[in-house]
Order: sequence, then structure tokens, then C-alpha cells
Amino acid sequence: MSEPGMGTTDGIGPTTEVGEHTADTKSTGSDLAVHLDGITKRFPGVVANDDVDLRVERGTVHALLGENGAGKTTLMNVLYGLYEPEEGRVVVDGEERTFDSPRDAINAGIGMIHQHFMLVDPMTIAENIALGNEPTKWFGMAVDRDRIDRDIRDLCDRYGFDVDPGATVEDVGVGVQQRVEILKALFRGADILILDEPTAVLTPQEVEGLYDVLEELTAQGKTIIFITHKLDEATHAADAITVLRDGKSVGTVRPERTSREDLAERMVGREVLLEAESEPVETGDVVLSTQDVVVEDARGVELVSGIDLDVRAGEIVGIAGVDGNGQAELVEAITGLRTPDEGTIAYEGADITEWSRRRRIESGMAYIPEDRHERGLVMPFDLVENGVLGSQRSARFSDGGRIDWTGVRDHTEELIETYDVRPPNADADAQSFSGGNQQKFIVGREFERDPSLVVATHPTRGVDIGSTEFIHDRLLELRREGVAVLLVSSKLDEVQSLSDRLAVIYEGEFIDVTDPDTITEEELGLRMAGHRPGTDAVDGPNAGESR
Amino acid sequence: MRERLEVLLERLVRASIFDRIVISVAALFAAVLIGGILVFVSGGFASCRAGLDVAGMTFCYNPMQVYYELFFGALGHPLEGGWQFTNGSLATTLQQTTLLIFAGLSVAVAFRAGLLNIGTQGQLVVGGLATAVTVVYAASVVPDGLVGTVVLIPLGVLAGALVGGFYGAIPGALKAYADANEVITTIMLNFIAVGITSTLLSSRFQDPNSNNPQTAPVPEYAEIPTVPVIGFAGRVDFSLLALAFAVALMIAIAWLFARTSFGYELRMSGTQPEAAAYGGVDEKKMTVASMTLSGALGGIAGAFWVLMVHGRWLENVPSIGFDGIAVSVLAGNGPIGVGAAAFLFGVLESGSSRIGTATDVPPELVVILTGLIVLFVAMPEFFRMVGRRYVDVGSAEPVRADGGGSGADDGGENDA
Amino acid sequence: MRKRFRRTRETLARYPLATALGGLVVCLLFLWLTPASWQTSTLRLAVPIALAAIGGIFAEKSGVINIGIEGLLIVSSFSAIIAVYWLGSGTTLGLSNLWWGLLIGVLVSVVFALIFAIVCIEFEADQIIAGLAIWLISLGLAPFASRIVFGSPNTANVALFDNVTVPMLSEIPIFGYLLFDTEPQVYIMLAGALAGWYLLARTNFGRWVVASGENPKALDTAGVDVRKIRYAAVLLSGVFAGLGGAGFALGTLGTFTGTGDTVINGRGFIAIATYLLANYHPLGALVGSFLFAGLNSMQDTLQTAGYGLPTELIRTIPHMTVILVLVLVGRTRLPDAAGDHYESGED
Amino acid sequence: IGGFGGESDAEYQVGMVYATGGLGDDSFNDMAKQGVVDARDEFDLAFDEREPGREGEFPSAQRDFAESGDYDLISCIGYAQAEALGENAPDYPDQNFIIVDAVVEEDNVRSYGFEEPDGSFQVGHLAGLLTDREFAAGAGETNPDASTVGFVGGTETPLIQSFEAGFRAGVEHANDDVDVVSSYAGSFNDTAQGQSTARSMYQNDGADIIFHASGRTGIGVFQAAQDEGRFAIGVDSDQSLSNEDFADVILASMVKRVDTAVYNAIESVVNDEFEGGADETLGLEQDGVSAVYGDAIGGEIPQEIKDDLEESRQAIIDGEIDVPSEL
Ligand SMILES: Nc1ncnc2c1ncn2[C@@H]1O[C@H](COP(=O)(O)OP(=O)(O)OP(=O)(O)O)[C@@H](O)[C@H]1O
Ligand SMILES: Nc1ncnc2c1ncn2[C@@H]1O[C@H](COP(=O)(O)OP(=O)(O)OP(=O)(O)O)[C@@H](O)[C@H]1O
Ligand SMILES: [Mg+2]
Ligand SMILES: [Mg+2]
Repeated sequence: MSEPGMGTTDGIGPTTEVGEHTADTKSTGSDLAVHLDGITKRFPGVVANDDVDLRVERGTVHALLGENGAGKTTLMNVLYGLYEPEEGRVVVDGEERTFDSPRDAINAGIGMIHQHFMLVDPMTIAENIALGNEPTKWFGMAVDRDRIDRDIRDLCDRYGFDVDPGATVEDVGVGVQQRVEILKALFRGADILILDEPTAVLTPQEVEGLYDVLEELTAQGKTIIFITHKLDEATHAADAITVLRDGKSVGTVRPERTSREDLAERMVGREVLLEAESEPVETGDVVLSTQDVVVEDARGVELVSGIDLDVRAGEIVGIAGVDGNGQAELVEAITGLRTPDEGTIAYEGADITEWSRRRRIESGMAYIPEDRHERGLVMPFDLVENGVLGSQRSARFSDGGRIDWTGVRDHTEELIETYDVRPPNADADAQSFSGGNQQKFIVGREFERDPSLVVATHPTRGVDIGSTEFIHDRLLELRREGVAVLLVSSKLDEVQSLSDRLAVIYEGEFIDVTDPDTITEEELGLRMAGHRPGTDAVDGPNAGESR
Repeated sequence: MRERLEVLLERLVRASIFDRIVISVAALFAAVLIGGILVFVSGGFASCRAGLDVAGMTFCYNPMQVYYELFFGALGHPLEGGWQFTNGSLATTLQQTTLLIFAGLSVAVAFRAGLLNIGTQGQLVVGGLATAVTVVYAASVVPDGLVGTVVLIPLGVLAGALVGGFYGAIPGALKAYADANEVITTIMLNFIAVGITSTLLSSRFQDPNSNNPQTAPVPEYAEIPTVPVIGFAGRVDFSLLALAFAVALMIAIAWLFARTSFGYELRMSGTQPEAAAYGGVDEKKMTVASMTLSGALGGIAGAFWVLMVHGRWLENVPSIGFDGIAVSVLAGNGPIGVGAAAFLFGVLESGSSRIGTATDVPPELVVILTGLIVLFVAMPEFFRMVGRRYVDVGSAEPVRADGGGSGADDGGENDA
Repeated sequence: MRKRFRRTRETLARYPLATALGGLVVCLLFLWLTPASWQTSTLRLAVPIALAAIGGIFAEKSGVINIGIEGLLIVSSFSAIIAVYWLGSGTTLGLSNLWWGLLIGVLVSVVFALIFAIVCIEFEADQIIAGLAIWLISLGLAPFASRIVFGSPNTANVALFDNVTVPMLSEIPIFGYLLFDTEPQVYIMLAGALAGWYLLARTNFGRWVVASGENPKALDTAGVDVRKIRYAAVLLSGVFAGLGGAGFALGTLGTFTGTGDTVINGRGFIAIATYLLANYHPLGALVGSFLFAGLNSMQDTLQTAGYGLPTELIRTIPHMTVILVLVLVGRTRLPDAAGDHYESGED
Repeated sequence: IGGFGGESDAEYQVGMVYATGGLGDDSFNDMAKQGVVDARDEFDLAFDEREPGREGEFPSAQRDFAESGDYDLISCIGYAQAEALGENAPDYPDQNFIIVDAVVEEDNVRSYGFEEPDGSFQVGHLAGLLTDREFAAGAGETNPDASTVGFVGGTETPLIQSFEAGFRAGVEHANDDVDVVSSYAGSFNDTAQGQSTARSMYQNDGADIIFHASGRTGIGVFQAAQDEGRFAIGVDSDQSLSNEDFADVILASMVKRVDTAVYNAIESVVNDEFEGGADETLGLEQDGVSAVYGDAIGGEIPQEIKDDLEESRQAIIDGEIDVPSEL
């Protein structure tokens, strides 16, 4: 990483608003790899980018910071030729460009690593890296696979990657997949790399590894644009930070001249409390108890390997872990969407391992699913119909056969009011609401089931800060009322601040169950990467170095 | 005025229920238009004594006349004077409509549950045989006359529904428990149904008094009775009672979808199976249940084909089940829409024989028209694009939430 | 049982060359044990199934499920016959009219495939429904046209392809007579299977087809136009199905029968089952088509041997086999994006 | 609204309801059509046609013609129409009908039947005599190693089975030692099936002559015969004429003069001599059925065989040979 204070970023102060630049960019003298000038991009009903300026200097890491929906990805998609902006200029290496497709951008030396990896799972790493750019032999009659392998090996040597080109993408971990994405860009000769939220799926240790890669890349003259909504990452990894809010640029700053609070305020537009409070409460009987739960996938690989877990009334138990370590499957086993291959699940004293999902719902288990689009709501149904989702056979809304739609409507309207779902229109399709409002509706529906257990997975994913606070408050309120809560989240601060006990899951096993208030974020990170407490925690790689 | 028209048009382009109707009607018109062009052009290749001479070619067919015969012929030429409501052509049309309502409902129920039941035909074939055999055998122990009618008809329909339901449950179970693609299995089961029934027929149920491959006839009192005075009487095999039953069933299915927990769960499974599972629906059981219901409706179609049309089961069952697919697709899989679509296809079916006799155009035209209608209904986007060209609807797309998930985004009801 | 079967298939898929060799050995054994008439019938009856299946593989691999290949077989076989009927027996521009007929059959099939592609790719039609529509239209159009030309849904007879004997090779014992003294459409089938496999597995186009069906966005962001790839793949399915239908018509049938389900009689649907069974492997589809065609020609043997089984039941053996196979194999993993519309720039 | 073609104003109108399978079957229906076309050439006549796809459509097809009252005669082709006609005829007492291949006892229906087993016996006799000899003609030759002949039927119905029964009896009459293999394609349309069935008979069973009674399926039989260099026997019409491409393998055809029946009926209507209620069975004697030698290669059949056939023909007519009509 380039050292703060070096380079040519001096002219950019914390409050510098980048104004209109009509002058030729070349004449500014600075070595800009990318200059986006007054970009405006609209979608039906949304202005995703509103007159945004961005200047990125060659050989630096430039962070693009903003909340969900601020327009970061859109801006980069413009640069990458996926979208055509309504207004503004794209200047790359001092030359004004119009990209009609990613192909043009690739030819201009731009590579993009997307938020969701753009990899073809059943193909090999080599095939993925070369995709769309395959060198051929025999007059284009065959892919020159030897050459691809050779080129990949060269790249790996040069940048210090360690990947097996013959492995199939679906068989390797996300960390490797990300490297494949970077290699893909480098294979195409990219000089400018755009990384869209590259750390979202990585463990803290893998994040460190990524920082090393970025450093290596910039050292060799590559330019990096790094999208994130995590303040720490921006300040830690970047040489300059541009903040977007509501599609507008709110300035470019140098990390060493600013504070987290300042950045947060720019991002959100108001002062933010960075942590929620949870005061200790009396706990009651064990409501949920799992014993030795094992879940296997179709191929017989263990996803959850023998989990024991107790959740008591009036207690929030958090589960932290990097996505894909079995927490989703564990939750599905508990809520009845999946049958465990081994072990038992007890609920209020009864063995419910064999119970159907419906029976679990009826016995008072509320569940905020991870994916609101696929599970939590039926998108083309209106809110009234979604209001009865899960209760369609409960005595409250039906006589066993018929649904009492008037009752459901009243209930839905109540939910909409209590949970401040906007717009307050029960007849609108679920898909017409924004993500945050959808989430509020689901949360409300589940909370108002009069549950004795709430299983909440990522309850605030993709939700704005205001609604997040509200959901947290309601969760704590339920706890006070004596409801048992199982909270799964990849947001460390969320699980840490809300939970009474915190379990860390890694490759289907609990690494540790601790008091969230006594563990540091670094320790948590190590646990999430599989380091068991008390063994090698202190001398693990990079331990303690990152902060 | 123009403005108001545009507002109306705009609303039509936007609103979803109008959307469906507009698209179905537009699809019909587009199909008729292309069919007309086809008829006209093919007339240039046919030979005839006199035709329309254009640029040295003789065009034998007049599309207008063909459609006149097709659509009005099916109603018994209402514009030509001396028209009677109870004419034979209309009776045939309504007879087909009745059968197509059952078949269309069968397909629609499965479609709404997210299952493409191409097997209504097979369910109809086996259900029909079950009906005929049951009634023929039961008739020997049941007294005849009115009692016989009252006992045998419900019994026959029940037998058809049960056996059809069972035959529909097979692909349902194969889908649920063995992951076998229902499109393929139902197509195969259609072939198998033909093989099984004809084997059963030749080995057990063949009418000994006939050279035709068919079962013995059911007693006359076990055929669906016609309504005196207002009904169609005599020679045509159509009963208003049957049509009334079909319409009642249609309303019942609509009610089932809209009002009951089962219907809600079924629709949910078809729209978003993950959400249904989350909401406590056992997907496998729902798959079997909805295929069973669908099969039962197919079986009922077979039962009415037997009890209303022929009074016996014949080998070589007409393709009512396949036409049911077209009916359901045109109706957007809505039970009430099925009624309208069934009438349209009833008209096509009965009009096709008019084409055969009153014109020289090959009656296969109707099959082509059916295919074209289905094709156009399958591409609503086409009409939206056309609609948008004439009406500027800035944001015709409903504003929807973050498109992260792909499943819900295409909003397709018919995801395979 | 079922799991084991599926695992076996997965293992086989992992070692394509060994599998192909193994398959060959099994085939040779078969050849040695079975009557020659059964073998030649099997090869001929396999032609429409194998070629349609390979075409279907391309379309579905690219993300467009083409259930309309039954229709493509119908129109191509019909138009090939009618073209040869019009051209007469002889040569045009130095090429036998039979070959022109084949070409025209393929062309017509490609036109239908193009319509299907436009409807699915441009107008975002539901692929299954649109495929059924293509089938229905073909089912009506072929006898319709036949009636206009011949006054009957059945066409006149035309000449058939003659056997082409490869000198030397046809002398090879056991299978030489079968593979190297046969009709052009059989060579086309064998070559088509090889070409299909090579195209899919070894060329960059093949890689793009796979990517387009698995993760179109990945392909798009890699700078390849997904729409173009899908168009190409669907048109290719038209070419293969056209070769299958026209080759069947001009090599085996010599006439087109338009009544009922037409002379194609569900072979396109069997082709779909075949490639699902073969897990989208073109050579596997070839072997699978032998299975179904073999069952079909076995009926004759069973019947003339007079085993007393009801003939109607014997006739459903291939269909029952399809179901059995689907149950044993379970659903083949469809390409991830199969059936989905893809719009560039979509979020 | 009129068509471009205009309405016909012929004096007589005939409605034709064909058997399932429709026109273009090169045999039964086409023969019936031949009859009405011949009549049109002779008299001031026009006709309309219906080709029901399945048995269930017969009642309405007949009724549609009868209901209009425009037709002087409605011809119902095929036994499968008998029941429908039995129900319809009394409803339209003034309408003239004929039915071919079945007997309907109504006053306004004239029935024509054919002695198919007798004709089939004749071609069976021919096949049985030839298979034992060394005989080559056109593109075919007999198989000296085996004496087997084949029968390919369309669907397995009593009518088609009666063809087989007659054929088998004829073969047996010629020579007790000849084997007959038989198979039903299950359809009158499946050319590919007919071909593979016949091929299997020629190659595996050593058959050298196959008699088919299977409509379009039989085209496959001819193709197989040509490919294998063997013989086939056609049905219903002289197929060496209607399918001249295959004339070099068609030894003979078991012709059923449906055209004569239709023509005669029309003629009687025109002459105002239509006789309802009567039924007429056309056998060998009336030339209603007969073995007609192939146009191209029939001439090469040895005269002594032809004499034998003539002898058995006479014997059947005289009632000396009793031909079975069931298997
Ligand atoms: N294809 C699209 N169609 C319509 N609206 C879109 C589309 N893509 C993005 N948007 C909208 O544009 C705005 C900016 O979205 P963008 O994806 O750029 O946000 P982001 O800053 O990357 O957010 P996140 O942190 O969630 O990734 C959002 O309101 C989003 O919903
Ligand atoms: N693909 C899309 N097509 C159309 N509109 C979209 C799309 N994606 C997002 N939008 C619209 O853009 C707006 C913002 O979406 P975004 O995804 O940013 O919401 P969110 O941030 O998840 O939710 P909230 O604003 O409640 O926190 C919403 O009104 C949404 O309906
Ligand atoms: Mg968002
Ligand atoms: Mg983003």
C-alpha cells in the first residue's frame, strides 16, 4: 500500500468538492488513470448517479464509499461500459471514451471484479479466466489450452497468486474465486481494476491477504478502484476516498485527514450512533435446544457437523461466521425447511426433529429468512396476501379450509402502520416496495405472530440505518418480553452488540461460544477463520497487526 | 378525445389484469392476421377453377370467407336469417366448450402450481375409459330410469375423476420424489395411456357387437340428459346441464384459488416455491396434490366426453387435452378466463369442420391458428413493445424493489 | 439404487474418453450378438433422435430450452420431401436433388428455429410455451401445405438416398458393413455427433455457449454478446434438427405422412429425454438414441417372434423406458440460467 | 361472403365421408375418391369431402351433410361408420346413403361389402407358390434358402385380421410347409415402422414376399422390399400403378374395387334407380376383390402359377374352398 502523504494527492482536501472541469484534463498535469466527469445515470424512478465526478490517479487505490443504493456500482458499470450515462464524460488515460460494451472497456485496459462473482461455476478456473478471450490455434478451430495454462502460470508468478487452473470453480472457496476474478482481469491486460465490495465474503484474514494483493498490484503500476460501504476498509486500504450519497458525490478525501465519524456522517447525511445497546435481562427456560445436529448436502458433504445449541427465553444468542459456513443450513434445520441427517432438535421440551415446517410455525416459531426475495415474500402477491404467509391455516385466519380475508386485511393494515411500511398500501404487490420496506413488513409479520422463538437471519441486510435501528429496538423489546431469539448475521457489530451469548461458526462447527462483550473484533475474526480459542489465537497469521 | 384514448391505452398497458386480457385479445388478432395471410398466400399454390388473379397468379382462397365460415359457421350463421339458438353448429361449439373447460381447468390448476401438465390428454383417456367401464358394469346392478341416471352419472364422473387423478398423481409423485421433469414424463404418459387403454380394451372391454375399437355403450339413461324446452334436443350430443356443471366447476376452482388455504398454498407454490416452503407448504405433497387435482379434472373431461358425446369410450380419443393447454395459456391460467378461452377454441373446433366442407382450405388451418395463438400469448413483451411504441409510458415497468434475486424478477407464472 | 446410478453417470461424465471407448466396446459386443437387420434399423431410426438431441443440447446449454424440436423435425422432413418432389430426381448445379432437398429441409428448420429464437430472446417469451407453440404450428402447417400440394395430408413418394460404401473400411469385420456401407444420413449423424462434441468441448464458441447457459452475466461482462451466442445456439439446434428430420425423410421414409402426430410421431420428445439422459453430452446423446431406436426396432422382433405380448403395450416400451431413465437418473442438472431471459445490463 | 372459387351449380351433389386415415392412403380412401371422380367425369356432378381423423367424428360428419339437405347421396366409406350411420339414417329418411365395407339395415342405405379374405387367399396362394421357387423379376428375387412369407397389418382389428386369415389360408393351400410371419404396425401411417418391420422379416425370418394391409405403413414395406431385393404385395388398389416407384417389387395387389361400388351407387342415383335397404357383397365373382398382377413384373410370373390361381379362384366362387375370415 502506498504510504499516506506520498504521491500527488495533496491537492485534494477533505472538503474539496470536485467541480465542473471544462478544461482539458491533460492540462491539469496530474496523472489521472480515470476521470469521470459529471456522470448522470437514471433508472425508471431513480437517479442512480447525479452529476458525479471521480478522479483516480494512476498507481493508487481509490475507495468509493457509500451506503446501499448510493450508486457506487452504477457508476462503475458506467465506466465498464455496461451502462451508457445520460450525461457526462468518461476519460481514461487522458482520452475521452465512449464504451458501448464491456468489450470496449476491456480493450481500454479496464477490468471489473463484480460484487457477485461473474464466474461460471461448472467450468475450470482456466476456462473462466480465459472466457471471452480464448487464444485459439488451428485457425480458430480450437482453444489453445496450453497457452492459457502457460499465461496463467506467468501471471501467478508475477503477482504471487496460488491457484490451480485445472480446478473447477464450484469446488474452490470464495477467496480463491476472488483471485480468479482478479486474474481474469489481468489476463485481459487490465491496468485499471475495479473491485466491487471485494471484502463482503472474506474473513478478516482473507481481507488482509487481499490488501497484500492490492499492494502488489499498485506497486506494479496498476490502478485500483475499490468499492465499499465499510468505513474501516476505506480508511485502511485506500489512498483516496470518494463518498457517494443518494447518487451524488459528497467529496473526495484523503484517509489520513479524516475520521470514521466524519466519513460516516458524509455517507449517511446525519450523525450516526455506531452501536446499539443491549442491557442484560433475566433468562428463563430453554426454549430451543439442538443436539449433535448434522446436515449434509446432496453429495454427502457435511455442512453442519454436530452442533449443540441452547437458546433460553429472554435471551438473544448470536451466531457469527462468514457466509457459507453452515449457519444457513443450521437455521433451515431448526425452522423445518430441511431435515437434519443426524441429531435432534427440541423445542419447548418436545422433540421436533421430525416435525413439518407447518407444525413448527403453528407452535410459535417465527423466522425472518435470510432472503426476503425468495422466501420471505411472494413477490407478485400484494401485501394482504403476504400478510397471511405462514398463517394461512392457523385458527386465527382460517377455519381450516377457508381464509378469512377481511381479518387478514385488518391485520396487514395494522402491520403496515406499526412497522411504518411505506407506501402504506396493502394492495400493492410486494415487489413494488423497496428492500427496506419489504424487510420491515416481514419483520413485523414474524414479530406479531406472538412467537416464543424468533430465528432472525440477517434481519437488517440491505436495510437503511433508520430502519435498522427500529428493527434492533423491536428485537430487544421481544427479548424483554421473554422471547427466545436466535440471531444470525454477518454484520459483526450487529451480533456483537445485540447478543447475550455469541457462537462463532466455522465449517459447520461452533469454534467458540462466548460473551460478546469480552471478545475483541480481532479475536472474533480469528475464530471466524477457524482458529480455536486458546490454541494458536495469539500467534496466528497477521494477528493483532491489522489495527 | 385523443388524450383520453391515450390515457385509457396507457392504463391498459400498465394494469395487470387488463394487461392479460389485452394481450390475449391481441394474440388472437395477431394469430388470425397471420393465419389469414397464410390462407391467402397458400391459395396461390392451390388449384381451383376460379380465383383472384393478381400479378399472373391465381389465388384460390379468400381469407375473409374462411374466417366467416370458421367463426360464424360455428355459431350456425347468426347473420343469415332463420337462425335458431339451438342449431346444430352452436351445439357442437358448446359441446366442445364444455369439454375444453374441464381440460383447460385441468391444465390451469397444474400451471398455477408451477407444473406444466402436458398430460391432461392421457388423464382424459384413462379417466374416460374408467367412466365407461364403471357405468357399463354398474348399470347391471342399478335400476334403470331416473334412479339409474341419478346414480350412474355421478358414479361415472367420480370414476373418471379418481382414475384421472391417479394417473395425474403419477407424474406428480415422480416429480416430487424422483425429480423427474414433469413435462417429459407427462408427454410419455400420454403415449403410455394410449397403449394401456387399447390393451385393456382389446383384452377385456371391447364391445362384442362392434368392429370398431370401442366399449359397449352405456345405457341411454346414463347419458347426460338434455334440458327440455330450452335445451338442445335430439340429434346433437350436447347438454346444457353439462355446460352448467362445467361453469360451476370453473367458479368452484376460482373460489378455491382465491378463498381457501389450499388454493393460496397452491398459487404460492407455483409463483415462488421457496416462499411456499417457508410458509409451511410441503412442496412434495403440494406437487402430488395439485397434479392429482389436475388429473382428476382431466378425468372429468374424459367422463363427460364419454357420457355426453358418445355414450361409450372409443379408441382414438380427440385431442381435447392438448387443446386444454392452449385454452389455459390463452386464459393466463385463470379459471374464469378458461371459460372464455374454451368458448373460443370451441368455436375453432366446430368451425374447422365448416372450413372442411364450405371452403377448399385444409382444416389443419385450425391447428396452425391454435399454435399461433399460443405463440403470441407466450410473448406478452411483444405487445407491450408495440403498445409502448404508440403510447409513451415512461415507466411502464412497475417500480420494483432491488432486483437482487432473479427468481422473482421475471414474474413469470409459468416458470418451468 | 438411484443414487448409485446417478453417481455412475457422473463418474462416466468425468472421463469422457474412457466412457466413449467403453461404450464402443459395449456396442461392438452388441453388434456381434444381434441380427444385422436390427442393427441397420436401429441406426436409421436413431438419426432423427440423435441429431435432434444434439441440436437440443446446444440450445439448452446456451440457456434456451427448445422443446419445439419435435416441430423442427416435422417441418424439415416435410419440406425436404416436397423439395425433392418438386425438383424431381436428377441433379441441379451438379448436385443430386436429394442433397438439395436435404439442404432445403435444413433451411426451413433453421427459419423456424429463428422464429423461436426471436420470440424467446427478443420478446422474452416463456420458452416452454413458445416451444409447444412451434410444435403445434408445425403439426398444422405440414399437413396443411401437403393438402394444398397433394390434396392429402400425405405426400407422394420420392426417391431415397443410396447407400454410400466406403471402400476398404466397409470390409472391416463385425461393424464395417454397418458403419461404412450405409446411407448418407447415418454418416451425417455420426459426423454430427462428433462435430457437436468438438464444437461444444473444444472451441471457444462451445465455451461461450456453456457460459451463456450457466451464467450469462459472466459471459456478458467478459465482453461476449450473450444474445448473439443464444441466437447462434438456437439456430444451430435448427440445423441439427433439420439434418435429422430431412435426413430421416430422404434416407428412410421417402414420404411424409401428415395425419395424427405425423410420421415424426414424438421422436423430438424422445430426443429431449435422450439428451437429459446423456447429461448434455453429444456423444452420449448418440449412444442414448441408439438405446431408444434399438427398443423401437426390437418391437418388430418381439412381435414377429410372437411372444404374445399385446402389441399396443410393446409399443410403449420406449416411452416407459424414458420415464424409468428419468426416475433413475433424476433431473439432470439443468444449466443454471436455462429458461431465463437475459437482458444485458440487468442488475 | 363467397370464396373466389364461386359455388358449383352441378346437378348432382355427393358428400363423401372417408374412413379415418383420410385421403392419400394410396388404397382404400383413394379408391373411393377414384369412384366419385370417375362419376364426375361422366355425370354433371360435384362432391364435397370430409376426412374425419377419428371414429368419434363420424356421426357429426354424416349429420352435417344430411342436415344441409343438399346432397343426393352421402357415401360413408369404411366399416367404422356403420354404427354412426345406423343412428343417423333413420333421422333422415329422405336422404340416400351408401356404406362400404359394412351392412346397415336401413331403408335409405345401400350397403357394399367385399370378400377380403377371398382376395387375400388369392395373393396368399400366389406367395405360397412362389416362395418355394427360384424366381427373379424386376428388382426382386425369392430367397432359395427359406420358404417364408410375411404379413404386415395396420391396426389389429377384426377386418385386418380377416386379411391375414385369408392370406394364411391361401399360403397353406399352396404349400403346407411355408411359414407365415406376421406383425401389426399399430398404425396405418407409420412408414418408418413398416419399413423396419419388413426389413426384419426379410432379413431375419428369410421372408421373400410380404403382403401388407396397412395403408401408408405399407410404403415402408415396399421400400424394404426394394432395399432387400425381395417382393411385396399391395392392397386395395393396384399399387404398382399408384406407387409406380415400387413397381419393380410389387408382384401383385389384392384389389378391392371400392371405386366401382361408389361409381355404381352414384350411377344408380343419377338414373333414379337407387335401391335403399339392399346389400351387395362383392367377391371374386363380381371382380369386387381380385389379385391383380403387378404392372411391371406381373408378366414374369410363370403361367402355371397363374393357372393355379385361376383354379383356386373358381373353386372359391364355386364354394369348393371355404376361406376363413377369422384367425
Ligand atoms: N438496473 C437497474 N434498474 C433500475 N434501478 C437500478 C438498477 N440498478 C441500480 N438501480 C438503482 O440505482 C440505485 C443505485 O444502485 P447501485 O447498485 O449503484 O447502488 P450501490 O451503491 O452499489 O449499492 P450497494 O451497496 O447495495 O451495492 C439504487 O437505487 C438501485 O436500486
Ligand atoms: N432492478 C430494479 N428495477 C427497478 N427498480 C429497482 C430495481 N432495483 C431497485 N429498484 C428501485 O430502486 C429503489 C431503491 O432500491 P434499493 O435496492 O437501493 O433499495 P434498498 O436500499 O434495498 O431499500 P431501502 O431504500 O428501503 O433501504 C427502490 O424504489 C427500488 O424499487
Ligand atoms: Mg440495495
Ligand atoms: Mg453495489
